[in-house]
Amino acid sequence: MQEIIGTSNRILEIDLSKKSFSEYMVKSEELQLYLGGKGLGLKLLYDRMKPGIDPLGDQNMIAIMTGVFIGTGAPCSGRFAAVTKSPLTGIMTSCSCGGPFGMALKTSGWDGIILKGKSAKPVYLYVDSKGVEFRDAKKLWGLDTQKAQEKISSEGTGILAIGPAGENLVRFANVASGHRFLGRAGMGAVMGSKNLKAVVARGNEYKIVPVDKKKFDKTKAKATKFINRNDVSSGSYRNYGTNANVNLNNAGGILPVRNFTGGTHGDAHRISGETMAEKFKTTYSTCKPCTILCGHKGNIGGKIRQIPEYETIGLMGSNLEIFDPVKISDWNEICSLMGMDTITAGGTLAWAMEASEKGLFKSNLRFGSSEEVSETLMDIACVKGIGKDLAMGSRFCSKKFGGEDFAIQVKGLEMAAYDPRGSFGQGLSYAVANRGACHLASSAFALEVYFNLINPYGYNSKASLIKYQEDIMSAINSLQTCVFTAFPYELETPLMKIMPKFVLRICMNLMAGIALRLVDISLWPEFWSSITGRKLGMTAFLRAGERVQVLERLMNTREGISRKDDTLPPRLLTEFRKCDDRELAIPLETMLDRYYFIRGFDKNGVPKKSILKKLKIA
Amino acid sequence: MQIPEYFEFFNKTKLCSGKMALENISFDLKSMDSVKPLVVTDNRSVKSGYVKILKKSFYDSGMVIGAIYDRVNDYPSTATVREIAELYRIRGCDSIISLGGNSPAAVAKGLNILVSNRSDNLMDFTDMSRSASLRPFLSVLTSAAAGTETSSEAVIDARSYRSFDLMPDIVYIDARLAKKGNTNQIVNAGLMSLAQSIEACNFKESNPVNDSFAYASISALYSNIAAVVKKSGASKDMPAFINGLAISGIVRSNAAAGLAGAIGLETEKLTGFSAGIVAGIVLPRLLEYKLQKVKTGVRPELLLPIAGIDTYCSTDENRRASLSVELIYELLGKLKDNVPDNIKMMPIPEYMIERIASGAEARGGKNYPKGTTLKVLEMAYHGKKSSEVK
Amino acid sequence: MEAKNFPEIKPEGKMIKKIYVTIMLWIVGRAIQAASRVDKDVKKEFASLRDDFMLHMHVLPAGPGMIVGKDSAGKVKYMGWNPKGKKITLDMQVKNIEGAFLMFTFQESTCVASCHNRLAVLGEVPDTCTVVRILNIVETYLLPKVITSLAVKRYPKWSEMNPLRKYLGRILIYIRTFTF
Amino acid sequence: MSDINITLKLYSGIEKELNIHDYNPESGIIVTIKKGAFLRKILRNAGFKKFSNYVFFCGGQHVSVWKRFKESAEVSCLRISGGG
Repeated sequence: MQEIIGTSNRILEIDLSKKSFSEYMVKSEELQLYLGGKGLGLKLLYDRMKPGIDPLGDQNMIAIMTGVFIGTGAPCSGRFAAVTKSPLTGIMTSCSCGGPFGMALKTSGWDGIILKGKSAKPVYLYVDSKGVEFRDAKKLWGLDTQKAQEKISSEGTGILAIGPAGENLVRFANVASGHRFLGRAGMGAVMGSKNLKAVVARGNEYKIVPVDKKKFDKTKAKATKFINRNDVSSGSYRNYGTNANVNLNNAGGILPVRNFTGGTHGDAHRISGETMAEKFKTTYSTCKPCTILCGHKGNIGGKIRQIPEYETIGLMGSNLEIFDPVKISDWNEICSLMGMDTITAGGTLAWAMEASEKGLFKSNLRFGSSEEVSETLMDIACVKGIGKDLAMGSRFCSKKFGGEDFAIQVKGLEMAAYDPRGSFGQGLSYAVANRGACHLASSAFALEVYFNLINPYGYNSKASLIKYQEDIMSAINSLQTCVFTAFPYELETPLMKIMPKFVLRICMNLMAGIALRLVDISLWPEFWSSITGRKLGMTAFLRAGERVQVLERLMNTREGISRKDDTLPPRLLTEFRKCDDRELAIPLETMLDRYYFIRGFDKNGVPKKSILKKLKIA
Repeated sequence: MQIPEYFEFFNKTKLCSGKMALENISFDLKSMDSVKPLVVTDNRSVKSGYVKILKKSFYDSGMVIGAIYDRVNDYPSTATVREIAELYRIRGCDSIISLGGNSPAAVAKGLNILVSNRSDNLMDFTDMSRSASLRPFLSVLTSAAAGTETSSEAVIDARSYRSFDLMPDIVYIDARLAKKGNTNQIVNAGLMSLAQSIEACNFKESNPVNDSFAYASISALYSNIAAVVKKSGASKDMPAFINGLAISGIVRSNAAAGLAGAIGLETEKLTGFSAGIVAGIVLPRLLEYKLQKVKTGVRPELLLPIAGIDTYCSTDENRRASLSVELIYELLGKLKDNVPDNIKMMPIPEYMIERIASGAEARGGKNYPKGTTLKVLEMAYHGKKSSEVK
Repeated sequence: MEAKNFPEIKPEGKMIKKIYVTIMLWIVGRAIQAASRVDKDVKKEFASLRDDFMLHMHVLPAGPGMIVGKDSAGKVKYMGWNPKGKKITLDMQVKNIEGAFLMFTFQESTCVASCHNRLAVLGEVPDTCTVVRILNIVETYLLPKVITSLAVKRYPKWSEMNPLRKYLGRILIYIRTFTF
Repeated sequence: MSDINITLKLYSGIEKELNIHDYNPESGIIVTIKKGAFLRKILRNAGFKKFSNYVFFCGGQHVSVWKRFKESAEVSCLRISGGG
């Protein structure tokens, strides 16, 4: 088997209209500046796409990038990224997925694919080291994600497929690879609009070997040690998956209940990871390769299924006041078969329920009742009945039927399952996150509520915290490894180990900007440089993350995003929950001003010339 | 002066504007046999101290304010209305005062419907003919006014409730409540109302009374908006400006929906950019386009409120209409810090234009030939004048 | 929503203004009575009024007030503040204490006040005009020219030609006003 | 000298570590202790050996082991997790 030393740097540009493809060699400085993965994908689209195009038109493109880590056997490196313009939000979206497709694409000798144009009739692509074959997808069209994958599983080792939802242009349709998904903001709808049902990659043609093997092995050993030592990664995640958060959020008062009108619920433990682990006898079912092992599957109602992730539980469980794990996993199954994002689906359902209770929207959906939920989900996937409207997401619905005050979305993307009224930093994070109310842009709640390193109800040093986290998350997504590695890689470093907690707390509350710079994040850059053979320091690594973040913001501002969009739903800003005894309102404006300032944006939230120059963007 | 063979004009709103205007509230309430008002307002008015001033004006009036509900947020929703209705009943109030901009006024109107009909479901009254006669409703305008307060329409949760009964009985405009406001908001409100008024007096079915109201509001808005924005609300110009807004509200409830306004509202709905600014950009192009199509598309009298009597008289009969259009362009030039030259600069993605056009056509395009909306919108999008594109 | 978050607002007093207006009204009342004895114009004006004339000038809703009227003998008298049991023929109401304060601190003259719609009158308009005229004369007597010129529409001619009458009258009126 | 009842809710398998077999997540375990006791004392009574790997919440707020309890309350004890 041939070897690829480091990265192949070959990007496959596929034009579906002309049924042709070409090869693009990534320039070395592009790789150096944008690291690969999400960052490189954004850069490539930034060069190719002009602003103001229709997300579902043929001018929109999808970039699927494998990144540097995958295939080398680095811990938790089985992930790849995809970037496109979202039909749900009308701005850029970037997703990360742990399915087998990434590995297959990488080992077919490609670092990424860019999909352009629009096929006349349904097709699916076969990718190998030589290039692409356009195959007729008549036999696949209409099949759900899993069946479609089974049908063509013999043709390659990694598959990317959309379900009926994607074909019907449901605005929050997602793309499946194995049982993992390119989740949010309608990647699947874009593929569907291109009449592209699936992409198969042959894989197993190349072997990826790092440039500096010795250094790589050293780093890998260290990383593995950290991961196995850390409470978060080797404790809760490994035993209970991400659902371990249910109890934690319930105790901390940031669990969404009844469309974000409550922060805690007595029955929450019934849908928690612990309960499920006991009830369903869970075993691992994760991305490959993975060291953390947060994904689980279990025996639910006699069938072996994926255990729903926390966001699914939060949005389709407690947020709809439903505390039956079996029901939730049924809906999770429907969503994953039809190919829909569970977070947006849950948020939209919650809106529909409240709107129906208030009489704004005609349906039989009610909080706490599981009737018609499955049917509604199917309607959404098939875009019929009330599904016609709900398939457009809660922003569209609230504009059409009223009830914008309880449509819990930012920039059109429904909010993840952490209530910012218990964690103000998360409020800022949601408001400024590039793709909408997203919890993966920066997770302030972890430091505020779980680790209690920053006062959740203050606004001191929140802006710098969010900036740092956004930068590092973008950087990690550009290396393409798992964001959960952040906990072990940062918290298990000697400095953090020996530092007493109260000292950390004081530092974080008073001067987070400086304190965070002292955190040792050398593992990621070391991996990257050992694989590619280029130099990369911690500062350069963070700077790269910032570059990606600002580039995405720049692309969004070209679509009309500005301060007016960096806000939170009225409910979160004006209403209080029973558990907020102090009735503090989120000081969003204050934090925004500060954030824009340290980001180098102007008052209106648009990146200044100076910062673009400094970061070598355009 | 043209008079259509049939027309109606209705206005029940009394304007009470000037020094110590607020002090009259208690007297007027008494004369309407009401003793316990409920004040509906938002957080902004509390912050800028308007609520305190209103409270002071009730001192020594022997009148108890039932409650001051100050949690109305920028989006008027049925839930809020229902909540206030409950409060209203608990306190046994018998009249409503709205203090602030569009949102409190809309909520107050909704509240008025609910409490007057002893109902709990606002949806039943989308057809207002079912509603019983309403309670006294006073509206106090501040620098956050949008001009919709005096109109006969209330938009709550994306539903529009339309009836002349919804117009406030009395509107108070007090210099003390006309402090420095949010500039963008002022520009937005000003341009929107200006567009509404100008279009209102350019329709065939427009009637002389409404015209005279429209002229009043146009002159008040046109002559003051620039100054108000520059000084962002010096106490001299602001009351006049707010008067202009208030009158335009009355005008728009007596006229058909204008196209520029409709385009603005549709844009706001689809993209979230403020309606007024878009309407402002569209307005002159629309008028110019009308002029090109029909010589009498824009009436020459329009120049009178805009430019004043001297210019009006010294201008040739045939140039008056076109001059007034130029003057509107000029105004936009004056406001260029807040109003971009074209819609593209805002920026709004190009693929939205057609959606906006189709939406706006349905809203307020019935007075125009088909396709006008799209043409005008494209001009506005690329910032071209109608005279440039042939 | 808890109702307790939105408390009722009970009206509070504006004591100082009230007291000030009360005093002014008392003085004016007494002064009218005095002037009606001293000044011939005022005499004439009152003569033109009906016999049971009774003026009640007060601030709404429950503010201070004064009553001036003709008694059975046709003499003009200041009759305190309480309208109880008196037959009011002319009821001049100032809509609110603020308005009254403006008037009696001479920031607004009577005419301006009435055009700003601060006064409501129950009774005959001619009487009201008479009363306003009387008030003007009285103010001319009571106050130095500087202030009076603010308070009245146009400063009476006769005071220039005949200072003797003015100053004599002023002294007499002051004496009569503040002695019982 | 009055006693108060602190309800301890144990999650993420802590009950197994304390080998409480018939643990009921609805009710939790109740520790009766005298007024003004530190959380660490309460936990020691409940059988905790060390506290460093756990987080404790009371009324939606993070509480340290040095918090004094004046009246009856409910404390949730969890292992830390990262988010999803």
